[in-house]
Amino acid sequence: MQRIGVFVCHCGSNIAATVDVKKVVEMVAMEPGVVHAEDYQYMCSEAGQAKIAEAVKEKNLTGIVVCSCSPRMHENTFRTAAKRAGINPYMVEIANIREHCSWIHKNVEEATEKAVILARAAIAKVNLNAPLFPGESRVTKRALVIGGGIAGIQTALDIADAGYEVDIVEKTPSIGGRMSQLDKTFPTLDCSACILTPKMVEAAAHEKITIYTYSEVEKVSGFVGDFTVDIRKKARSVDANKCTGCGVCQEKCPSKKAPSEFNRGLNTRSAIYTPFAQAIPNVPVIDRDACIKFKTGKCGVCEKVCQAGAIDYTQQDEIVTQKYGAIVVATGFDTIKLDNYDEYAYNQSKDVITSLELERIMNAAGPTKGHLERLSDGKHPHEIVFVQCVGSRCSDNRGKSYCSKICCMYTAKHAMLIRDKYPDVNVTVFYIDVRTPGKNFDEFYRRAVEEYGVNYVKGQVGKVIPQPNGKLLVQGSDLLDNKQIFKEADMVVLATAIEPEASVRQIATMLTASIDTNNFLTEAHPKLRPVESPTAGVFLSGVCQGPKDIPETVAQAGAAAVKAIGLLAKDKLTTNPCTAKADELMCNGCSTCANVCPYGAISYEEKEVNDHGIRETRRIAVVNNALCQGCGACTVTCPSGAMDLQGFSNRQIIAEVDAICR
Amino acid sequence: MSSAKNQAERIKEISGVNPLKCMKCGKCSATCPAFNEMDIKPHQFVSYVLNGDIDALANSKSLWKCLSCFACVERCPRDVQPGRLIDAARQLVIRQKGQTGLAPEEIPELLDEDLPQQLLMSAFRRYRR
Amino acid sequence: MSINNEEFRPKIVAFCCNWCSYAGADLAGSSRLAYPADVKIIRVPCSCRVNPMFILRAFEKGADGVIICGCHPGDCHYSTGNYYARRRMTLLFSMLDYMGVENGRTRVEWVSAAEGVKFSQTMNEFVEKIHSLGENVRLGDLRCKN
Amino acid sequence: MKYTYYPGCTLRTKAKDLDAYARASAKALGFELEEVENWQCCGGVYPLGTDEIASKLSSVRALNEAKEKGQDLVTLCSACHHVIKRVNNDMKNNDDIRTRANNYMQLETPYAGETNVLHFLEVLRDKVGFDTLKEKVVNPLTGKKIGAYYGCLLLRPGKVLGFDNPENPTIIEDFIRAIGATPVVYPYRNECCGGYISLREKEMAKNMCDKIKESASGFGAEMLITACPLCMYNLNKSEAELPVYYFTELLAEALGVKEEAK
Amino acid sequence: MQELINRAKELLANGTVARVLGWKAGDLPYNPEPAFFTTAEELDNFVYNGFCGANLSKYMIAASKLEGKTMVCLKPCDTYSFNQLIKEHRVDREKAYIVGVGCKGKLSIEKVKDLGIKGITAVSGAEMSDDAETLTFQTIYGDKSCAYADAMLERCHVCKGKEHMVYDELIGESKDTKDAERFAEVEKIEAMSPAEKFAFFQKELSKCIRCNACRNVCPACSCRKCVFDSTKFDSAQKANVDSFEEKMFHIIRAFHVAGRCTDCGECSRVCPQGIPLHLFNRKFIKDIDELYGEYQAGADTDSKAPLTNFTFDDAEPSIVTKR
Repeated sequence: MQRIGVFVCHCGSNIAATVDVKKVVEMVAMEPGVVHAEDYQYMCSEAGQAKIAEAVKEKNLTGIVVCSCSPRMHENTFRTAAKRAGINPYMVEIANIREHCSWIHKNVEEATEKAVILARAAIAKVNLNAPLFPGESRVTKRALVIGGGIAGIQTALDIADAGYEVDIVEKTPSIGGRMSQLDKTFPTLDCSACILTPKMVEAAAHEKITIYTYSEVEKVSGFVGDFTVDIRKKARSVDANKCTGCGVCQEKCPSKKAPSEFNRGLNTRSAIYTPFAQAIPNVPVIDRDACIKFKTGKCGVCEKVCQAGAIDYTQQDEIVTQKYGAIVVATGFDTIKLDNYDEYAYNQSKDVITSLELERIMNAAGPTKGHLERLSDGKHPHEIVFVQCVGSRCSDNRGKSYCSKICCMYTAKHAMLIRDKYPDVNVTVFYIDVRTPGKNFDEFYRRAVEEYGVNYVKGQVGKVIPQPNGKLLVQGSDLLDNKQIFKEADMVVLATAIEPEASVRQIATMLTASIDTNNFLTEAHPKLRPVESPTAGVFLSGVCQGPKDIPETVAQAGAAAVKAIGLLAKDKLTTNPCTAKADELMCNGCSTCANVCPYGAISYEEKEVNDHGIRETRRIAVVNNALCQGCGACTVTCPSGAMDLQGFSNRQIIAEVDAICR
Repeated sequence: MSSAKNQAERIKEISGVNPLKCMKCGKCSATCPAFNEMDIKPHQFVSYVLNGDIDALANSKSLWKCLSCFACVERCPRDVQPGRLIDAARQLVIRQKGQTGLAPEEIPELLDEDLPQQLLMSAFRRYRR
Repeated sequence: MSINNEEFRPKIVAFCCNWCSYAGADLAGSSRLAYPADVKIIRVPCSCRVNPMFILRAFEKGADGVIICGCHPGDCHYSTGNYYARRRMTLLFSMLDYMGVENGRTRVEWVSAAEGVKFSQTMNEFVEKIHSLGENVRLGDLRCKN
Repeated sequence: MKYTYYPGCTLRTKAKDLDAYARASAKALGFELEEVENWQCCGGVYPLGTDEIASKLSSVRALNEAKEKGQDLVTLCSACHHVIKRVNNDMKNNDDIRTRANNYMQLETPYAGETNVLHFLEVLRDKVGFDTLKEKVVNPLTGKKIGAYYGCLLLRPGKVLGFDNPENPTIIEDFIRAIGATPVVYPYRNECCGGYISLREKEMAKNMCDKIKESASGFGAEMLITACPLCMYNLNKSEAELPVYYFTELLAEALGVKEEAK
Repeated sequence: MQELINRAKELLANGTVARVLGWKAGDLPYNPEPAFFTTAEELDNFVYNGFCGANLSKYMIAASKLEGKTMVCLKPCDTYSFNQLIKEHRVDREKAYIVGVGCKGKLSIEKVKDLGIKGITAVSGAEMSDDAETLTFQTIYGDKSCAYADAMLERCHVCKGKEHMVYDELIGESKDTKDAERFAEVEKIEAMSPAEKFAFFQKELSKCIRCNACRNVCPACSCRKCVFDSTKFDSAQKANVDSFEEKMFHIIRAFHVAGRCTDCGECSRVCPQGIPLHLFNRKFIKDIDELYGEYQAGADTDSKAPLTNFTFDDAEPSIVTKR
């Protein structure tokens, strides 16, 4: 029989306001095995932990139950406290009477009754707990960063600067990401390329960084400290070692009709291409779908003009397998498709564009060489209307329920830049709310209004009506004036919602990292562990976690890097001791358990056993503790129940069931 | 006051609309083809119901101007469906005894020879109980 | 301790995966999304840890409903656990149905760590369902008591 | 192929030709329209109130008759289509309405939205196919620039009607192409004509129709086509010069059966 | 039968096998029982007839541990069980010399008795040499007869076929006795109302005396130690304080053998209370076939079992309510 101490936390009023903690103490004291029960204001405080140590000493406790917040919050705290007090940390169980009880129930009697039952279940479990001892696993001192945008680049640089090897995997032909497509950045109006390209170059030149562009993560196995990843290097059809980046192939390529991804399809590119001038690496790829040679077998112009002999039509995809200790996801975002928003006439008029398309139009390397002009007729516009929240804050299943966060600021930026460069252009912004939390953000927005005379109208646009004369009639609300207004515009710019890059879902599945309904990766804790995934060894950088602007992205990228470095700096990790274990005398050696183990942690040995006097050699399952992650799939599939999970044993769970159903 | 509250509840019930979902973006009013004919604008219906100001709604001429074209329903980003609120307010009025938006004696002078049955039917359904 | 002897207070056991639905329940808690106190959660490392014996044990001990919550298919922390759980539970539930035990008493729901709202909604629905089914007599009484 | 057909009140009176052209065209295209026996008026407007049951029953009767015959239910008038499709949606998805409606109806087997409701245009698109229609055209309306007028009732709410993209529909444009003419896309094609409001607010409706016609003419339309007698009436009240036809009239013409219909 | 005995003697004599696993005559004309034979003399007691229903596969678990090979007589349906045991590493294929014996349907003495034939002193027509059309009985009440098929075990009416899945040699002819639908009984229960279903199973299960005959005979229930005898589940107490085991035994047993059960029907054959236990197993088999694709346990030795396998788009558990 265990000697159990039960400690009931008030958590200030978080628990005590709804749960009668004194009553809980009184009730649990009668439970079998309980030799001590007390309550305290904050069990997690120094003083609270001291109470545990004291009771352990005085009452000779062998097991501890803490009735408090979720074990996901403080299980570790109390395990450490137990260890300090001289008890095996795995002799501690938490009854979650805050998140699962006091916070969701109002009736004190009901909540108290439930708290007692949850405590009883924990006591019943501890009665069957056994001391567990963690093992160790090694850490591969190399990190993988998935995504080569500003988030990925910054994370990689920070990890590499700390002295660890980092690989960046980027699916497009160049690193740079969305930021490379931007013209200027808020709130200081720096040229985006001017601040990004030095970082791209630094990453490319860093001796600790290996960049795989035009590559995708194909398979991930293993676990924290010891991931094995297959990277597919897609065939570039150009030998990167020979190519000098002279660009002649692109000039001479006769197939020039492929839509330019970099310019959002607003103009075209050649079949052999680098996405943009500052691309890294400066090695083109052949788009085999657009290439005449690949389509018809006849052409080969690029091969002929390449002085370096770098063109290789026979190149195949290559799989690189590499081991990593940590993985950082930095997959970024895209703008949503506007097919659900035809009232804004995006699909009907070339002069209705997204903000990201406007970035390209404003950019000197863009489709209009930086001249502000209508894409339909090339004319200079005089009246531009911006529409905010297109697809953001929509709970009707057409768009996204969240605020995309960056639109208010970049629209102010666009409005300001246009008014600055073209004072003859009138700019009207239809907005629902202007959201400018951030240093110098509101000042920036106010400058757009006060110094640049941008006309902000509070109200949403209902419809954009293309006119026979080529203009766009914008029908919107002016809620402050309680009017419906019609504005004739030359261009309409839609602040299109952003969403996580589509490939993130697949990547999350490979990493077994959890993802929310909007496809943003979930944090381990929304406030306290915002750059870690709940999956150990996986970290989050940039918009893959939630909408954010460049400064926030860079900050988070650094934070993710620090977390990864913290992991890589360790030589060994202690492993979870809650692993599966087979009872030698009960095991049939039937191999059923090995069939369901996702880690290949179960093997079979011919082992001599002494089964109540019968000595014989039997085929018996043996679990490798370093590989076992403790899911328990094997325990249920085992017909004899020989396989059990330490820390979540059959008897322990049944004891909890019994305690709850009593 | 309490009866106004009941009426507001009744409107929510008949319409099946939760006005709390509204984020006051004004897209309904931006969309409405009858906007200029209305004294209380589509987006205002939400706050009138929330504030329990049902008398004002009942006396509003907007009730008889809404075309039920469902453009606001289609475009509302929060799925509030203001058109349904307006219709529920109209229901509340015409279900009261003696209330009607269209008297039979009015009708003959409104007719012409091309007028389709459908128009009369619809108008009856809209204006009368 | 019972609140009201007249009223049916179902006993409901929820097995929640530590990585998703247990965290989803935590999120429901910190978001103050209420559901009835009748639901008691048991933390398991994965939905694939739930042995059919646990479920039958719960019913035998007087539970009125048992719900198993795991990660969405494709999102299992251990890659494949929930796929096995899905097959096991499908077959078990089908067997219980075959034996005339009301199939509303058992349920599997995939709830992620981010779905506090879904967790609360699911529990509210489940409790309501159990209320409509009333006390569980069948599983506790598969043999005639003579 | 046989369909149950719900003509509706106006097609028996003011819009007889909309109906006659449709029947003649159906025959030419090889499908049959079997009129619902003793159909009752759909009411013209869909009762939006969650508590209105009685006004939905005539639709349920027609729907149930089609179900019993094992046929899809075809409509032609936009208003009937709107009402019947939405009621069908309620019967399928709204437990409360289904239960209460069935309580009234006392059918042998309760009706639960089993019938598939199709507009005549949907039959052309999804059952006949515009490609097949094109092949059967004997008298292509080559050179005619036609604006499609959709109005509200066919399209909205898009989620329930599932007829076409409510903000940028293409079904009538595709139809126009199939009969050999040239569609003219203009932004007001899904704006309201004024609907029932024209009974009293003549001026308001007229203004709205003026806008529609001006927009269509502006983009080069020589005529408008519609599926709805009320839209037809309202559009005709506008003085802007632009003739309006029922789409079935042009269909019958293209199929060479216009004379038969008369 | 004589051919079998001759061959067994030969194999013993030339040292191919150290023993023979077959059936020997019982104390009544209709109750032969499984037996090991190690000498030619012992083999004089060997019988093989229509009453030799017992599936000998499971005995091979023990025989696999013995010195030398064992000649084992397996009927077509028994070979599925043997394959399944190979797959689960419970028997050693190398230790078995499998003689696939012919089968024309096995008989149920309960069925015979149900036909009103009692006080039996001798049986003819149950030998495997004839056509297995008619059975004749000498009884203390005079001679009686019945159609062979009328006295067959339920499992033979839904026979899986004449083919042996694994063998070293074949002796004797088989007959296809299938004349009923395998899942007809399951479907009948599925069609009942919940109350009827419950009443049906409550009635049947109430007969159970927990004698463990079903468990002991089942070739899939081959665990060294059954969970119901284990201290690891708190399910072992035999005292009345814990009635868990009694109530849930059959559900758990069926679940444990789901995907592994070959539907050999031994459980129902041996149940002294006549509980149709195969109805549990067959329900799982039917569900597996419908939900995850047709699967016959023991048809091979390397396929993935349905419960240790999955597809990304398997049915959700809620399908149970929808079906």
